[in-house]
Amino acid sequence: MPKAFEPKIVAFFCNWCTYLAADLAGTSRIKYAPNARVVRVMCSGRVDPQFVLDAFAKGADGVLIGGCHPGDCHYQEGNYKAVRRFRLLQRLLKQMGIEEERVRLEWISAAEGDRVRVVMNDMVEKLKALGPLHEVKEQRAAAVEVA
Amino acid sequence: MPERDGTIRIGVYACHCGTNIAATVDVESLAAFAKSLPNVVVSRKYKYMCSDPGQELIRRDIQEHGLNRIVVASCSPHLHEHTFRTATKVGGLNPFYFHMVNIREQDSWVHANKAEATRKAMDLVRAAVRRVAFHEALEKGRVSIHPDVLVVGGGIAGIHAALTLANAGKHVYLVERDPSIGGHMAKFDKTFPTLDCAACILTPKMSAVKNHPNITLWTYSDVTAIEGYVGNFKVTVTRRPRYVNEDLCAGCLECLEACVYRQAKVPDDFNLGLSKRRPIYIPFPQAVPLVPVVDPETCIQFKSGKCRKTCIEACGERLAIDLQMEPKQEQIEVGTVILATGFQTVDARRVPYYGYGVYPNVYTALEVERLVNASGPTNGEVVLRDGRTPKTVGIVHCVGSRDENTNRWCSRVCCMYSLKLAHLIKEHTGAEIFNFYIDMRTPGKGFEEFYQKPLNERVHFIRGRVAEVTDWVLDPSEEGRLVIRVEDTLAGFVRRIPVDMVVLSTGLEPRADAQQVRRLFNITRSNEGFFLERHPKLAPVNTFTDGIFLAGCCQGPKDIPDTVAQAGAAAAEALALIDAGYIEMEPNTAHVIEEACSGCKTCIPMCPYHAISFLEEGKRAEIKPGTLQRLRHMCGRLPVGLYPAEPFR
Amino acid sequence: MERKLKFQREADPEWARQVSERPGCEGLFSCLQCGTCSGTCPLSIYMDFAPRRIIALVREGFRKDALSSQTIWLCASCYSCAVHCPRQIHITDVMYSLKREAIREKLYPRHLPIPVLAQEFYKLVRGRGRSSELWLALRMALRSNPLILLGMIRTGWDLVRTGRLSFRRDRIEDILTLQRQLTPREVA
Amino acid sequence: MPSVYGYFPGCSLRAAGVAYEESLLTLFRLLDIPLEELRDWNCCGATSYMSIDEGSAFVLSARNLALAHQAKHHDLLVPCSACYLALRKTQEYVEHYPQIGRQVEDSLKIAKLPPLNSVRVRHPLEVLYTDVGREKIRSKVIRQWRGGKVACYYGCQLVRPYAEADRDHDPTRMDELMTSAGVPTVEYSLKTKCCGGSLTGTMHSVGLRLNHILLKEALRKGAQAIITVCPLCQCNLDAYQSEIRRRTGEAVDMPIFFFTQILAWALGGDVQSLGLKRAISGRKLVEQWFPKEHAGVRAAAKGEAKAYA
Repeated sequence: MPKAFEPKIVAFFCNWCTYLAADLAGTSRIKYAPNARVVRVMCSGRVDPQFVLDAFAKGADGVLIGGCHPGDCHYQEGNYKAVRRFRLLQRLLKQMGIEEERVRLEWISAAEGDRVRVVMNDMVEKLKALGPLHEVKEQRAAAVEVA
Repeated sequence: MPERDGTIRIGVYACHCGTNIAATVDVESLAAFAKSLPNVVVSRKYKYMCSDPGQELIRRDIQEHGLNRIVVASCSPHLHEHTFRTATKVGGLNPFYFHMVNIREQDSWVHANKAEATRKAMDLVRAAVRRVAFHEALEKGRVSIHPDVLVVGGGIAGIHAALTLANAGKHVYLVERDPSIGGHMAKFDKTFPTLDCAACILTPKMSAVKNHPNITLWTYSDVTAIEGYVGNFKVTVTRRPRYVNEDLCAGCLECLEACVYRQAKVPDDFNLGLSKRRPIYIPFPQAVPLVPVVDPETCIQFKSGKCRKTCIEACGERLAIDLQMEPKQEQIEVGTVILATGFQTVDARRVPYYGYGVYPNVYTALEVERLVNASGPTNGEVVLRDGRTPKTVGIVHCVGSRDENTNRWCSRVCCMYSLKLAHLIKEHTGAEIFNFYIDMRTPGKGFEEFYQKPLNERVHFIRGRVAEVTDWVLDPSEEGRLVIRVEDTLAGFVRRIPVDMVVLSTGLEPRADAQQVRRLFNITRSNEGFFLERHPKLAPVNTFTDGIFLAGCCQGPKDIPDTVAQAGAAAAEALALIDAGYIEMEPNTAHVIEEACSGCKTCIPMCPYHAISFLEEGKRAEIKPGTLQRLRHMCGRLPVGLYPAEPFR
Repeated sequence: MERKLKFQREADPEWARQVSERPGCEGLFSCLQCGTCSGTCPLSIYMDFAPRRIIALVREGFRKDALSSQTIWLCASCYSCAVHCPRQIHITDVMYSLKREAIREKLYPRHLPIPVLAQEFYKLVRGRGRSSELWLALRMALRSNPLILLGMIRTGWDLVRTGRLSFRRDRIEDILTLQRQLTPREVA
Repeated sequence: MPSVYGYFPGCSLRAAGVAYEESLLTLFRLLDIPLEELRDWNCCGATSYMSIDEGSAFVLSARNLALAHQAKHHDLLVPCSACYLALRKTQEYVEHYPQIGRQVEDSLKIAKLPPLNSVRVRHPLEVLYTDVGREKIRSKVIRQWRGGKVACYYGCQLVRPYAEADRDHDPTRMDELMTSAGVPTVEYSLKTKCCGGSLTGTMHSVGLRLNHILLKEALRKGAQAIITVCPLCQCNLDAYQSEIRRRTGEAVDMPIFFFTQILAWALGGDVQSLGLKRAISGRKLVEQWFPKEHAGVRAAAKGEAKAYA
């Protein structure tokens, strides 16, 4: 490989917990890997599986979804919906030949700035070990298109 | 709206934020890059976009260049989204034609590599430019604010907030779980640093609450349900039976004397078990309301049904005692809520090597507050459980504070109350007093001056965290006493100091049921478990749920002056809403595209707020009018016709 | 008269950083200097620097003072400091780390029998896979201070008399493999 | 409760702590719990090895753990507190620090040993308290205690950071087991204070002083004997009393028992099989409390110890 592989991550952070945690990481000047691009959503429950598949189709190597801890959802039960959908999504991805580890759901509360660092760095590590998605994708192009 | 010919004309503004952003993100290149993006007409960089000249740039460009979309790359939208929406509006555009890119908190501050951080900023700006083209003009809805206020918790915070609001002519429901209002402050003898008598300053306020025509006081009660949203909360309060009718009782307290228990036998909670009470009791003499409570756990009538019921006899024809009383539910409507649910002190048993609960002469500071209190169990005499007056007293700071094994935070008040207790114990007993501290924290008006008092009274101050309080004897002088073992870090050796009494200055922590309260009111807790304010500096009494405000120690440890100040601030925030009469709601809620809705009903059970109904007429879904304000998200299951409005499409 | 003045050039902050990155030594810099460790330590009263001061020396980078102290060798590994520390610093492991460095750098106090015992124990276990108290005591005494043996005669006899001190030197069967496994290594 | 426990005696139980092994084996026979000694076990490294070379100190412990895993033991009984701590600490460090884990794994490969697995390191105190239980012990007690009050001394390493045997600041399990066996205990606030370990050998007067304090306080609290769970504590407290008497002029002479000796006796073990004759101090009380005529219900001969191996 000419240059070290840097995975691209699309992150969906809920407005009330994980996005605030990422802000807190900033105000605390906690350093972490710069691989993710964060999309703010109002609730992890808003993350349609289609968004995740779309991200993969358009070149992401991993997708991170961050929401409030169970019981802490600003909208009462959005994160429960997220987790149900997430499980199905993982199964679907597996069938498509995309490793489960490429999509990750994390509960990060507004107070857990350091957790953002831990999760981001860990995910980058794991994705580096997995390698780029598009190599897999080329083989399974048909499957992605079906989705 | 200057949308000249339907084309999208975007202005991009990259902020240096001094060096906060510019040190890590190459703002010059970012602005140049933005200029190259489709539809971007103007791209600028500026030192501080949030400043007046920065906002003025946006306004002028809208007018001079006919911009119809604005993107600002600066800090977190949680900080300045509102600022720039306003600037967009001032420039003559719908404020929702604006989008914000966070290149500070989530970029320049968290990355070290300038090239990487700049690339990230470019990606984010490119995405924002693409996205903002899709933005639609939205109008904010308005909700009216019900003028009544619910205050939860009747400590000094709740009392002060309730009185402030009531004096402004608003009706307040004050709900307190204990039989009397007063909270922790009612237990104190003197308050630092002025040594005012706590009762003298608190009891007039307690009576004022009771007598205020605008305050409905419900003690011995809990908020058990709340629904609705800012301006329109529906609250259920459950009033536990105290078995004495508040309306009929005159507070003569003859029933207490008449109780068949000649001797008081039940440990008294208010005095932390240092005295006893009868099954029918008042928590303390200045209780408000001055109405007794019957404790069914210990009352003979409840236990065996065979009491002579001398209390009812003594009450006579007033008939205030009603042992058949049932819990009662009250339904109220309020527009705003102030939470003032307070704190609890750390259970000193969690630091087992200090011997609380093992050695009878180890006390918590709150217990000693009761001992020095003239209306306390010993009438203000500091005596040990065996009746002796202590000749040597050790006061141990930071018990259950600043300790990873218990609570990490500094509880803020312990240094000061320890100094106060040192002074009071000295005054009451003349004992030799040792204070053991890690750091002495006296940052407050008159606090450092107060520190001089015990110093000049020859109280010993030993810098070192106590390693153990124990009864083992190494020297004959220690026989029969408690020994404090500590490194005197300033003198540089380990010391063993025998004392007669140990006072543990226990820290403040969230109440055990803080999590249930958090869920009930749908607010957030910070890491340590206190309720989280919306912004630590700029919105210290707001929560992330509109219309719910915080006051006092439920938000974090604080002393009485700060608590009262915060209670006043919370009341002012509530008043601001009430007097405006309405609140503008963010328009990012769902709406139904009528022509696309097939009437499949999938969305109806998905909504946790039951905000969607089915219109038989027209066979389509409808967002119920009035519920839309809580429905601020789309749950992701998006049937064809249900459509989330911007900006969170 | 001893002159007590420290120049900043005597401090080695890089060393302090290295120590704080060794396994078990994390958290050094979060120390509050509260003195709980010294207070709870059963041996601090015999030490030249109480444990709290060792932490202070380490994080200010006074390497020689820390490594040549008696303190680190008096630590009996009772872990009382570690379970009491309000910052959960594993002070015992810091002591171990300093002991190893002191041995490597030959900075340990020569008159103390404790480092001698440690080294003899190390050799014995490497050589035989098991320890035997009698041989260990003899070798330690011969290498440090033979007079120690005099004080041990009574106790030694009591132990022999009750069958608790054996002259046999135990050895494991597979000692050769164990020796290959035990090539010296420092994890830090 | 596993059907059989692996058994790691450690060097001390074959030397100064031999009475511990004798009484432990008797006790476990009385409870019908089979023990299987680890084949060719090695020294745990104790505190000294760690002072010289950390990496190979972990290897020493890891070899024992791997042997236990190889012998298919789920639970490894480790009676010596120092061994217990060394093994538990190794498990924690291998788990927490990948670089240590890798080194340990490499060294195990050299010996063709399996990688570390989740062998549970158990101290007899924990096994007796949680696996056997106080109820069962109480039901099996057949001898009534005729001695005086005792002080339960837990020492340091059994209850410190990596331990699961009891609470760290205020352990009570030994006291509870003694109560179940009908033995009265006293409140002993020094129960987790260090005995000085090997300092009795190296810094003689310091070590003696620590032990003197422990003995004196037990006496002051009205105890006539101290009960221990560790061979080193027992040896320190037991073997140096004559010297403490000589140096201080105080008449301390109290027996120091292993908790297994007391429990095995209460359950009817043969006095000959409890290693009681190995006591150095307080022999008068030992003979008074455990008279010779207390032959065992079923004698467990000394030689049988090896039969488990």
